[in-house]
Formats: sequence, C-alpha cells, structure tokens
Amino acid sequence: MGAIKLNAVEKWYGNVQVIKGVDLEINDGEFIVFVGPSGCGKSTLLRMIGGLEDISRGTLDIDGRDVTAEPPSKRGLAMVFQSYALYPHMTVRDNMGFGLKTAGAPKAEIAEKVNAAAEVLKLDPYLDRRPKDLSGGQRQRVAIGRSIVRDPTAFLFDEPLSNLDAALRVEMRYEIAKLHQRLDATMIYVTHDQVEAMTLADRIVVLEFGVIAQVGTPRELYERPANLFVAQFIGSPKMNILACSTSGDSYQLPGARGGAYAAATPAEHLGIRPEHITLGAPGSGQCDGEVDFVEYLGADSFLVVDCGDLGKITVRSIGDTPLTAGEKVGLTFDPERLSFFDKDGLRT
Amino acid sequence: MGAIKLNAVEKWYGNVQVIKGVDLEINDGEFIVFVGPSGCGKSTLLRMIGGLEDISRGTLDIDGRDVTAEPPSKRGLAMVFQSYALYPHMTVRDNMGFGLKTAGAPKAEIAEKVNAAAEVLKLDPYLDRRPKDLSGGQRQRVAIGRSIVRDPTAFLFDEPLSNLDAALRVEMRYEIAKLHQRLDATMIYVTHDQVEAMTLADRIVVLEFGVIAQVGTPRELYERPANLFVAQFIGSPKMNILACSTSGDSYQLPGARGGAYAAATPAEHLGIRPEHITLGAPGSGQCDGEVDFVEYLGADSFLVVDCGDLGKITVRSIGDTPLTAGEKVGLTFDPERLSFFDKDGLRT
Amino acid sequence: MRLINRIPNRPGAVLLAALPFVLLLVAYSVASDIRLTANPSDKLLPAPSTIAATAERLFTEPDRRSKEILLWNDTVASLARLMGGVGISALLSLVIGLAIGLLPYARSLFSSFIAVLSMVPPLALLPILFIVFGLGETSKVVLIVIGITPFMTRDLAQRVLEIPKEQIVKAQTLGASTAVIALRVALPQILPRLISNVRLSLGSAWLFLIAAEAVASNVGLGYRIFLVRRYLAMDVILTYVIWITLLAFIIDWLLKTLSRRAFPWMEAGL
Amino acid sequence: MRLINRIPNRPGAVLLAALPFVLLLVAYSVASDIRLTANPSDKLLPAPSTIAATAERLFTEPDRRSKEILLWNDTVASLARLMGGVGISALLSLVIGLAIGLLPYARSLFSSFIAVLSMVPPLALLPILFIVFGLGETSKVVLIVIGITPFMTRDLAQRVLEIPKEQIVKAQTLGASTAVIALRVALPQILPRLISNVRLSLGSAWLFLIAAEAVASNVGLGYRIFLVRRYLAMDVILTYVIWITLLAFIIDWLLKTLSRRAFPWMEAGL
Repeated sequence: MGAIKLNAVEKWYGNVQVIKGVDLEINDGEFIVFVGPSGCGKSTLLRMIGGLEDISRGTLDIDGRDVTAEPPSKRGLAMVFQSYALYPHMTVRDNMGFGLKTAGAPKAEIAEKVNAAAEVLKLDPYLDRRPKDLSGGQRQRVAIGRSIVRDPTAFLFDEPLSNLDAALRVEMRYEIAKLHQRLDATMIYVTHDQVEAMTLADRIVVLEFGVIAQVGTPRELYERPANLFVAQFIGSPKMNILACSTSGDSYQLPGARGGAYAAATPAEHLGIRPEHITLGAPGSGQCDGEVDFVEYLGADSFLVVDCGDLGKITVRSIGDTPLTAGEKVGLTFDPERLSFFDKDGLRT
Repeated sequence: MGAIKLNAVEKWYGNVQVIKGVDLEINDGEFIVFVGPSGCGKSTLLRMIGGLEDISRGTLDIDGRDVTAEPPSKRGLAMVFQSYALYPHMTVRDNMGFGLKTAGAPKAEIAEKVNAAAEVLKLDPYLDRRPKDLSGGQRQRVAIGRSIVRDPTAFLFDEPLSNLDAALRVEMRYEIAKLHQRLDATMIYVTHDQVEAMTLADRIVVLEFGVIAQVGTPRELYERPANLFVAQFIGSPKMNILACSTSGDSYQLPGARGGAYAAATPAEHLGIRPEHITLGAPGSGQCDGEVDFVEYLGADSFLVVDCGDLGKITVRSIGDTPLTAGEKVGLTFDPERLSFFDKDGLRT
Repeated sequence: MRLINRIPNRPGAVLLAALPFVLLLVAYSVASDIRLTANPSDKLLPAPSTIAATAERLFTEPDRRSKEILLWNDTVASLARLMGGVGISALLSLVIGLAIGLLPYARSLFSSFIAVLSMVPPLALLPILFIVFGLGETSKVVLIVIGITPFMTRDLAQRVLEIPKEQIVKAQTLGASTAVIALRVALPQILPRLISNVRLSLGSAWLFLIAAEAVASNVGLGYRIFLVRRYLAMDVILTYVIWITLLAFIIDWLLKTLSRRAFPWMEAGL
Repeated sequence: MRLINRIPNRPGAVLLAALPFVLLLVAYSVASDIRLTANPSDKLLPAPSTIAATAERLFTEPDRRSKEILLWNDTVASLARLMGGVGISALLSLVIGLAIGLLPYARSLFSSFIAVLSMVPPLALLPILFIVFGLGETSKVVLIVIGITPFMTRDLAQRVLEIPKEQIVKAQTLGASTAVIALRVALPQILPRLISNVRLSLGSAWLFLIAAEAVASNVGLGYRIFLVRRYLAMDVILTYVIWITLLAFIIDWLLKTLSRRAFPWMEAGL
C-alpha cells in the first residue's frame, strides 16, 4: 500500500514561500515524476514528502493516515539520493543490510533479504566489495537495494541518474522501469530530464515556482499542454510559439495566412511543434519564410526558418532534407495539432 | 591559413601505444570533429597537434611546414580547454589580453583587439569582472576570446561544452558554429557528444583504440558507416545489428524472411536503423516479433520488438503509436537503407 | 526527536557558547576564594581583583630600577623577533616554493631535503643554535625560521603544483616565458595561500619564540613568564598569558582582513 | 626549451636529490677540519668520526655512576610522556569532535570555547602547569594535551560535518538512532582522519615535550640536550638530534602503514 495525498502543502523559509499550496493525490503503485526548471521546488516537495523538510502548512496523508508530524523513519518511505549516500567504510552487503540491522532483525533474515535484493538488482557478484570499487551505475543500484530491503511503502528518487553518463543513464532508466513493474510500489521521481519523465512516468507533475503547472500522463502533457509554460518546457526542440489573433472561427497570423479556430475564448498565442509542420513551396500553408540554417542529425534534420515578423520557426524534416540555407519555403501547420493560448498563457 | 597534415603519427607511453599511426589531412577553414568512446585517444591526438604531447613517431605539418619538433608557442594554434583554464586573479580584460601582453604588444593595440573580440563574443559588459563572477557559458566565451585575440592559425577545442548544462550547451554550440562561419578559421573539436559532432562538423573523424575508424561528412557516417563500430557508435538509439547470411543476390535472416542483396562479397551482419523499419501485420516484411515495450517521447515513440532468435529490434514510430506491449507485428526493412558487414565487421 | 536534530534557538545558542567561559570563571573564583580564605597570602590562585590590579600596574608603572615599563619592553622585543623570523620564513618559502612547484629540476633538488629537514624537531636544534650563534637575537630568529619554513615551503610548492596544468600550458601557448609564468600566473595565485600559511604558522612561531626566550634571554614575553615563575607570581603570569593570547588574536585578525581585502577574487575561484 | 619543461632524467633526479645532503656533509667536514686543524681541542664542530664514536658510546656504554645507559633511559622516559599525551589527546578529540560534529547543542557549547583555547600559546601556560601540577610527569603530559587537543578536535569536528548530509539522513530514514549514527556511520569514517591528525600533531607534541623537559626534568631526550649544552658537547647533541629525528620518522611511518592497512576503503572513497 502506498497512496499519498498532499493537502494544500506549503513551504516557507522565513518570509520566502518556496512551495505555494500543492494539492496532489498519488495512487498506490503509481509512478509519478516531478519535473520543472531548477528552483521550481521539485526537490523540496520530494523532501517534504520524505520528511526531510518540515511542512510549513497543509497536511500529508499516507494510506489515509496523517503523517505530517511524523519523523522520516516512521513514514515507511525510502529515499534514493543523487549522490547515492553509500557508507564508504561498509561492504555492499553491510550497506544494504544497514536498515535491517538497526531495526534489530535476526542475522538470517538480513542475509536472506539482502541476497534477494541483490539478485533482483544483479549485485550478487559485488556483495563483498566496497563502494569505491563499484561503477556509478552499480553504486546507484546498491542505493536502491538498500531501500528495497526495508519493503518501503513508496520510493522517493531525487535525480538518481544525474551523476551517470549518457549510456548508463539509458540503461538504469530501463532498469528502474522494470523494477517498478516488478515491485508494483509507488514511486515518486524527481528529474530535470524530460526524456526520463516521458518514458518512466504514469503521470508527470510539472512544477513552476512552487506551483503545479499541470498534472497528467506524458501524452496529455505533450499533446494538450495546459499553458505556455508546459508547452515550452516539455518537448525538445521546443514548441514554436507565435503571436496570433482570433476572430470568430478563424485565427490570423501577422503578415501571414491563418486558419480555422474552434475554441470559444479568444487566443493570443499559437503553439505548434516542429514535427507538426510540413514544408512546401513558398505561398503554400500558413506562412512563408527563408531557411536560416539546417541541423542534420541523421534520423531527422531540423530547419530553422526565418519567417520575418513571426520570428524563427523550427521545423523537423524526417531523415535528410534537400533544402539548404537561403531557400524560400512555405510552412503548413497540421490543423489537428495546433495549441492556442489566451493572453494569460492558458490553453483555450 | 590553417591547413594541418598528420603523417603516420604515433604516440607511445613507454610500451603502450595510444595512437597507432594516424594519417589525416585537414583543409584550411575546415571544421573537423574528433569523436570516439573514452580512451580512444581523441584528446591525446588533439594535444599532440597542439604540441602539449610529444609526437613519438610520424610528422605534423602546418601549412606545409614541418612543426613536429616545435614548441606549442611556435605553432600558432589556440587551445580551448574543457576546464576553461582562466586565470582567477585577472579580470576578463586581462585574461583576454594576456597573450598580447606577453608578446609585448603596445597597450593601445591590446585594448583594441580585446574590445573587438569582446564584441564578437558579447562579453563587453563583463570586461572588468573576474572569472568567479561569470556563468559557465561566459567563462567558456572568455576562454575562446583569449584565443581569438592572438589570431591563431587554427583553434583546438577539447570538449569545450562538457561542463555546461544542457540548455547552455545548445546555445554555445550554436555560437561556436556562428564563430566558425565568421572567422573562417580551421577548427578541430574533440567531443564525445554525437549531436555536437553531427551538427558542427564539416567532417567527423571517428577514433577507436587510437586508430581512425572512419573519416567523412556527418551524412556519410550516418548513411554509409564503414564498419560495425561506426555503425553502432553514430546514431541514437543505436543501429540494429542482426546476424545474417548471404547467397548470391539474396540475404537470409535466421528464422525469418530475407531479401535482395547486391554486393559481391558475402555478409554476416545486417544493420538497419530504427527509423528505417516500418511496422505492419504479422507475416509482412522481413521478420515477425512481439512488442516488448513502448517508449513514448512525444515527437516519436520507440518500440522494442522481441524477434526471437534475431534478438530485440528497436523501431521508431513517428509521433504516437497504437501498439502496446504484447502485440504481434511484422517488420519491413527499407531496402535502400540496409547496411551489410562482412565477418571482419567491414561494410560490403 | 533524535538528539542529532535538536537545534538550540538563537538566544539558547549564545547562552550555551558563553557557558564554558562562565563556568571556568566561576570555578576559578570559587577555588581562589577558598584558598585565600584558608591562607590570605596564598599566591597560587590570586583573586580576579588582584589580577586586574597587577595587570594595571604592569601596563602603566615603570620598573623602579630601569625606569621603563617592562611589559612594553618585553612586547616590543618579542614582536620584533617574531616578525623578523616570520618575515624571513615567508620570503624564503615563497621563493623556494615557487621554484619547487614550477621547475622539475628545483623539485628534484630540494623536495627530499626539505622533507627530511621538516622531520627534525627544531627545538632539539636550539642548543646548537645557541652554541653557533650565541645567546643573542640571531639564534631566536633562526629558530623561528628553521621551525616554520619547511612546512610553509612544502605547502606553497604543493599549491603551485595544484594550479591546473591547463593554466600553465595555456600561458605557454600564449608565449609566456618561465619568468612570466612564475610572476604573473603562479605568484598571484599563491599569495593568498602564503598569508594563510603565515596565519597557521604563527602559533608555532610563538612557541619557538617563547621556548628560546625561556632558555636564554634578558627581555621578552617568554623570558618574563619563566622568570617570575620562580616567585610563583601567578598574577603576573596570567596577565602575560592573556596579553600574549590577545596579541596572537589581533595579528591573526589583521592577516585575515588583509587577505580578504587584497584577494577578493579568491573564494570559489576556478 | 623553457626551464619549466626541462625534466631531469631518472639518474639525474636521484643525483640532484642527493646533492644538498652531500653538500651539507662536505661543508661540515671541511669546516670541522679547518677548525680542528687550528685548535685540536675545539668542540664546536667535532669531526664526523668523533660524532660516530660518541654515538656508539652513548648507545652502548652505561653511565659510570648509575650503571644504566642514559640514552635508552632518556628515550623510554620521553616516549612514555609523548605516547601518554598524544593518546589522551586522541581520545579527547575523538569524543568531543564527534559530539561537536553531530550534535548542534554540543556544537554551540564547545566550538567557540575551543576556538579561544586554541589561540592561547600553550608554552606560555607551562609555568602555570609547573606551579599547579609540580615539576613531575603530569605537567609534561598535560602540556602536550593542551597543546595539540584543540587543533585535533576542531579538525575532527570539521570532518564529521563534511560527511555528506544524505548519509546521515539516510541512516535516520533507515531507523538509526543518534548513537548508532555516531558509532556506525560517523566514527568509522573519521578514524583514518584521527590517525592523520596524530601524524600531523606529533611534530608539535615533540616540541612541547622537549620544551618541558628542557625547563624542568632529570631524564629525557630534551633534558639531556639542554644539559650537555653547558659543556658545549656538540657530539652528544648531534647524536641526540639525529636520534630524535629518526624516532619521529619511525613513528610517522608506523602510523602511515597502520592507516593504509586498517582503512583500505579510504582513498577516493565516495
């Protein structure tokens, strides 16, 4: 069991409010990822759930029980840190068994549980080594193993992969996903890496300045961002945002052609992702522009098209592109994929 | 002028050979990127060109002149380090003017050149600051500025962006590309980041264990990798490599269907990139498999398909995919995009 | 709540910090009181008021014979020896440290010699210094120099070696000669370290000074303390001890302030 | 080629390293020879052969009066004082350092007191120690303890504070009490540091020992050196100086070896 509920949670450091009233329900067994730019409060929120930071206002329930005032050790949560926080003087076995030993578990039980966790994490050959003799990925696995052994209600991960190199990161990401499938435990995962968020999460929580900007599945966030912040934060390269105006059932772009508009409220910004624009002859589609430069990446090419008053628009071309800098093109926006935002930046 | 030529260059540390005979011609004004896994010798090779490491055997020509025995200061090259190597006790202005001052240039000339370089690099507002008061990107720009001021024959960059965060890296990458356009100077750039290599390079040099695995434009490397190493090193996710056999003008896949084969020599490996496979009904295309899992990234989804004896094959699906884990599919390989390698791993 | 997480509030913390000092004072006063009640002429634990009176007398009243205020004479003599020794050591360690750090030849030449030298307890050499240089000022200054130079030199050399290789290499590709690298790249970066080394070494320098003065001198703070010990003049000794501590504190504070003013680029320098 | 890049080859480096030692020896021999030629009974620079003969006599021949070999008696007495003082300091600094590093209350209570204490030059306290504890062993051991404990305590406390916060937090979420954290998480990680602190402090400990023995004792290495100074017995002094240096070196080597053996997980530990 590991249902976690945050009720109007706030965090104040003196007069500075870092978390500005967060309500969130996390279901048992769910994989939740907190993302946001640095300083958005994602790590603070995680540490408040873990009990490492006090909750200034609001309450925290775990499995329906109010644990706001309880110390970390009573909440039954297991935190995995970016720095691993392994004990350098202990072997892998002792590191993993530390929690059980402090709880006074019998030796046989400790050995059994440590071995079981080691098997799951493929750490069997390293049980007698010390942390310094392990690779970064192995250390992270030991840190996870130390938590598994205690059968926690939920796992809290604080940027666990950010100290690993790119290849290891992909591998460990895959292993964490598999671990979640196998343990079926609630996991809350903080990261600034979008790809980790998109691929791991059941639901993503996007934070901005201590406020939840949007909560939803990766698909919801990518396809229907609730506001300009989420639209630009999720996706790489970024969604193109253009100034626009609407009148009745059509939208207009300054110095270019518009299209149909369905929503009731007027919009001031149009968002379109690079992969939802097709390139054609000048005069076709929504606007014209001149190719500024082309980035060839192999699987795709990204063209930055200078559209005058509209600004520079990034367009994805699958595979290679015959276009080169200086050529004139027309850009057609996929009408199904347009996002519109009002003057406050909210989706219309 | 900045044409650089390496003739059978070797590097030995005692009995260990780190660079195993490298021949390379770099044209004036070219942007060359050295890539390779860590330990491949790319940094050593750069440092040998810069004169920071001796050349054990072979010669180095700059603009037709043999400089093998000349000290770094005589080669007219400017090295930009990963660690910036700024002088912490000097202002930005003094850091940038250091080279001119040691050369005994008059004050007015130093001021003029430093100001010109500062303008190019948008460092004007920071000239009186010390390095510790600058951001990572600004420090890197100062390091570049210090080199520009001396009008070097060529720039040598040693992983210049690896200490910056993702967003800054993209920005500085763009600035380096612009700088190359403007200065039109020869640049040699070492990185382990493929995206940097693909987007910056006129030609990429892929190194493996001190040997050049392939030299070519980004397109050549991506589309026609010369061997298995380059095929798997360039591209993310990796190219799928399958065991195959050939007989006459057709190839066979174990436990699956084959296709036409054109080369004269027999092949043992087939390489196909994730974006060159289309998904269809079971029984269609080259082989069948079961979807193992799906990674949704927004712009694309990657499906890992378990094809039994053939192994797991990664397939890109543009945008979202209706398929989920457990479904049976047929995989069709784009015949234009197949790469075949012989038993030694060389392209047939 | 675990003891480890209990943090005293602001006034509580100040109170706690003052506690050991207050306790020490109270304990001393009580002990002194008990002894003086038993024997009014006891000299071992003079009353705090006696110490204050003695201190005032020492700082203001001239000696009957020489007509000079001995405490100020002692202070001037001791500080002159201290500054001389520390100054010479600083200069020596700067020059040799730079040489060892930058030049492989100097490194080969000096480093093991200095390593062996630093293992010799300098106080054991004091008798030799007295024999060679006589009982005058020279042997005291030389003792300080011998005592603190090896440590400072090794530390400065280490610091020079820790300057990122790239900075030196870059200076070379920018055409700098060995002298320019030493003076414009290395020297400015180790000056702050020199000051912190002087601060660290001053404690030892005081020890060598007091030891030398205790054994053979006729003026100086260390001489006076060991002289009046014979008369069990605890009030004088305590005044001198507090005065020396105060001097040490002031010198340390001056150096710290100098370092912060002179090298603002230092902290978190990359 | 710049001087900075000139690296001596292997035999050259060895030669260079030996050079200062050889020069010192040659200079001494020549000077000694000149003086002895002028005045055969000169005692200031005894010939190396005289020193060797004296050393042999000191190590092997018993004193005529006491029938004991004085050098060994001196060594045993001095080492006992040294070990006693250093041992007590190590224990004290370990306990107080752990408390300061882990418990905010202890930190408030002790840290400024120890900071002030470390500013007092311990040698200035020696007369007080003699008056309070008498001229016996206690005052010598207490001088060493007062002299080196503040530094060791502050350093160990600092080291405890440097243990990554996450390790402590993780231990708490794993249910560890303050005592368990102190004994199983913090203590093992500062033990290697304790040894390196002892190694660093031994130099000072020797100084305090020699100073105390020089001023008041009747046995001990420091006592003997300052005693024979009166007779200008340079040969004896030099033998003792070399012997003390050798002892210091051996103790340092033993501690270094112990540390490497006992804490193999130390280097580059994360």
